Amino acid sequence: MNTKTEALKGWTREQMAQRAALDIPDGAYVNLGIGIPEMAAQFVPAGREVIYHTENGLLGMGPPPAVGEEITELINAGKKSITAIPGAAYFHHADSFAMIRGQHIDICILGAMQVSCEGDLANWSTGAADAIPAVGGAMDLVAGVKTIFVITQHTTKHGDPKIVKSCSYPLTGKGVVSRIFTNLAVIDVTPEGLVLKELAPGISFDYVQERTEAPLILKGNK
Amino acid sequence: MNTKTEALKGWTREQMAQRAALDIPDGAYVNLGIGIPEMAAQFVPAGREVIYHTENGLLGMGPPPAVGEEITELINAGKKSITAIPGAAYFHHADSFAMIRGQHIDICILGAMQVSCEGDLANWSTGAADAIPAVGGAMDLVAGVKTIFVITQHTTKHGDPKIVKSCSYPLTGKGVVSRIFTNLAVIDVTPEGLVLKELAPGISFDYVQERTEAPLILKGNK
Amino acid sequence: MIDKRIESVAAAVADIKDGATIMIGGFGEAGSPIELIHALIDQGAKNLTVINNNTGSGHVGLAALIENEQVSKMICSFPRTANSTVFPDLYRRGKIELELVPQGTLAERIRAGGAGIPAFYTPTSVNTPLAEGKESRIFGDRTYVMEYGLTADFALIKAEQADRYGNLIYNKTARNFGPIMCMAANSTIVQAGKIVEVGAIDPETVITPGIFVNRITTVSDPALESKLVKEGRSYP
Amino acid sequence: MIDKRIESVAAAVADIKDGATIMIGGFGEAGSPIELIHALIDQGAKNLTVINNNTGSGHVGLAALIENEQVSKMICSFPRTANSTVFPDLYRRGKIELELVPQGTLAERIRAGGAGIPAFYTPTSVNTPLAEGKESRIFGDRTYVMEYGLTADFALIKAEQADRYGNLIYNKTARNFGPIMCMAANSTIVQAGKIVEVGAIDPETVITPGIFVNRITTVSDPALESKLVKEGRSYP
Repeated sequence: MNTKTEALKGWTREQMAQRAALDIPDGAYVNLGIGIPEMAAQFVPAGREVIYHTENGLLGMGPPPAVGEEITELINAGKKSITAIPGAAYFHHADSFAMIRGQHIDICILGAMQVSCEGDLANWSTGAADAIPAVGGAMDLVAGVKTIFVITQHTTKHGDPKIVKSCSYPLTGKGVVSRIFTNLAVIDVTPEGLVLKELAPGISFDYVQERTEAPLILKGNK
Repeated sequence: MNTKTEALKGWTREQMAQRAALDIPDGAYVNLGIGIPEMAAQFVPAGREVIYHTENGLLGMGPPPAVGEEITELINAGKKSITAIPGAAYFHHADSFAMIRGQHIDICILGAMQVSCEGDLANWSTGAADAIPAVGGAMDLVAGVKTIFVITQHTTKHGDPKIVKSCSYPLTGKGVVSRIFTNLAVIDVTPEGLVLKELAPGISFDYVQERTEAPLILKGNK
Repeated sequence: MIDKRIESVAAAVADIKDGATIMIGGFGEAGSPIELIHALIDQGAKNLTVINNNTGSGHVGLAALIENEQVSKMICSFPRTANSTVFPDLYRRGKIELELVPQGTLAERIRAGGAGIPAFYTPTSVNTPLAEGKESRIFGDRTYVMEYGLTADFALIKAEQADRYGNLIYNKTARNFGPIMCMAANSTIVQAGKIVEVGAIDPETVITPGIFVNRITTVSDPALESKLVKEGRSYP
Repeated sequence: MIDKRIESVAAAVADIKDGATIMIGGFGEAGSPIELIHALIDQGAKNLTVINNNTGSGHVGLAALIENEQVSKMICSFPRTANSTVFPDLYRRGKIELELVPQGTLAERIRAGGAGIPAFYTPTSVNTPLAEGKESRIFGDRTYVMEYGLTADFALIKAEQADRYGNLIYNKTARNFGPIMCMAANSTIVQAGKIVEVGAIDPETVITPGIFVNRITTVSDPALESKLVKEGRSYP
């Protein structure tokens, strides 16, 4: 459909993370997925205090440690070295997922392979016959966290839409996503459909709609 | 049926507790009910190390504190002041009953209103219309602990048998009791029926049988 | 900034409405948030459903809340204890409803509620009157009953120490229902003996992570229920 | 006298039989009981069902146990990670079975197993392929799937400190599955960095009470999986 270089249009990865970070309110308990989502932590506006949860058993995850100061047994869900802030708490896996399933975490930001216009999310498996299925905590997070944000490039490497009418990949959860941050736009999933909330600089509504399988509603136009 | 003074025949309360304590093996995790059962802790033979569980959140319950050294927030399931031994652990109620329900406690010794020849236990309610029903942890204990012992006077204050063919009081659990210690005898609940294992000094088999509604099997006689 | 501190027990319970479901921590006197309960008596909310293991002692704390006719239903495992006369009197007069739940089932239902588990199966109470009317099911060679998770609008909890994030540690067997009630309530209100600086509680020893706590107020010298009962005190 | 200390990792795993179900603690490298796993490789039990969040890295620890063809089935949430090639290879060749379980469901199933809960309902995986073939049920306005408790014959766990009663504390995020696996296994075998005197661990800070632990052995300087993988090491 389109060329690979198109993915570079609009916001960069950092800018996508930064844009998403604007929507994390002061005092929120937040779980960030691997990849672009975890970059959001760096961009939370000054004056907001946010507590990060990592599902392998820590509330109060801090930034990565300085090189040489890594502690092997202090890692995040992506198995990377992290730190713990003052006021942190460690707990076991059942308690950690009680926080998730019990709707105690306010926001989770995840990556996506596909998001549907009804907020269905596919981000764990292509369903390919020879794939090794691996789900981790993704299904628990989308089933339990109060608000699910997705950060994703607007299209695949091959230019195919990732925001679709109906996911062709196996679902992670049905009707779970409330907001999508892409390199091109910020889109809300609403009962009326996908509402375009914001465009990246220099990107037009039509440009986004052409690269989106599901219809977009222009804000203020519905 | 019989007179109240008969209850004094055979073993005293202390001796009943002492006899039961003989059957607590070294290394056992034990939960003791209120009343005569809790007295068993004093009589565990020397050389055995036993860990006491109290369902309100302590493993490693020690003896009562000296007068004046009570700590208001260190109590047992009977809401009496206790101590904690070195090597004790505190935990919350759900974890405490996970120990019970998950069959981690080896022995629980309880009082009884009635025990049937099939090991049914009634010890929480007379079922009287005006009674305030109160169950506490009794049903959890009998459903979860590996071995349930009962310590009870052989008959009621009015001389009625407490070891019966079938409990007339509401059950705490069905088929849960494995051994009964009374003032008159030690009786095992077996698939064949109640087996008389031991008599209190000066008490005859016939004397016990007369005061037991269910038939007793004489050890070695079946 | 996250700061869950509230200036007084009165302010902490101010928005509890008539008809609310309230979990109250404590097993007997240990862990009973007596100042928060008394603040709730002053506040006056009625028609409450209260979840606690017991029904209080004497005429203070939970017993006083019941005596003040603010509680229409108790969910508990053991409604009578030494010095507990208030609940039995009202119950016999048909003035208060009782849902009797085995203690371990009560604890597990609260934990389930907090953990997003709507129902689970337990062997406790099978073949007893307390299993009547409940769904039962065989797994393996054993019968179990289905029990539902319990949640609440509010939890009133007593802790030993807290920080402004809401991290809590408890004192000995006063821990009892606190950690699971904090999980299961929509708004968890804590009276802590002491509020310490963030970072003062070792992350390895936090018992209730702050995410489960909404409001903290300091009660540095809490009343002892047993002492008040012994002195024949009543509240208000 | 209660003394759960065992002289060596080899002695601690000696009685694990072919066909056993084994829970192995750890999330990635953190909390992985690598010396106990290597002892199990030396011991040679086959046809094992292993429950772990992952499938190990490189050719040491859990990956080496799998590579040695001692594992016939994995129950896990995430069988592929960086440097994880052993399991994918065997799986593609049909040499090992996989039961894929969402991570939180895995944790809750283990806790349920340890807590005597045979089954529970969870919203996780509803409307996904992982709910296929599972019983579902509506509570309130939401659909849930029924999941079963998990138990095991053995658990292999890494702890920071232990005492002879089996009380444990862990190190940071190495805690992960340890406490719940200790609850759910018939025999829990622990490698502890240090065995301390009874009483040295504050009763308020014990994470796993000794009742859940059967054997403790000291491994004072455990190997680091990531270091071994980086060096290209393999076991045996």
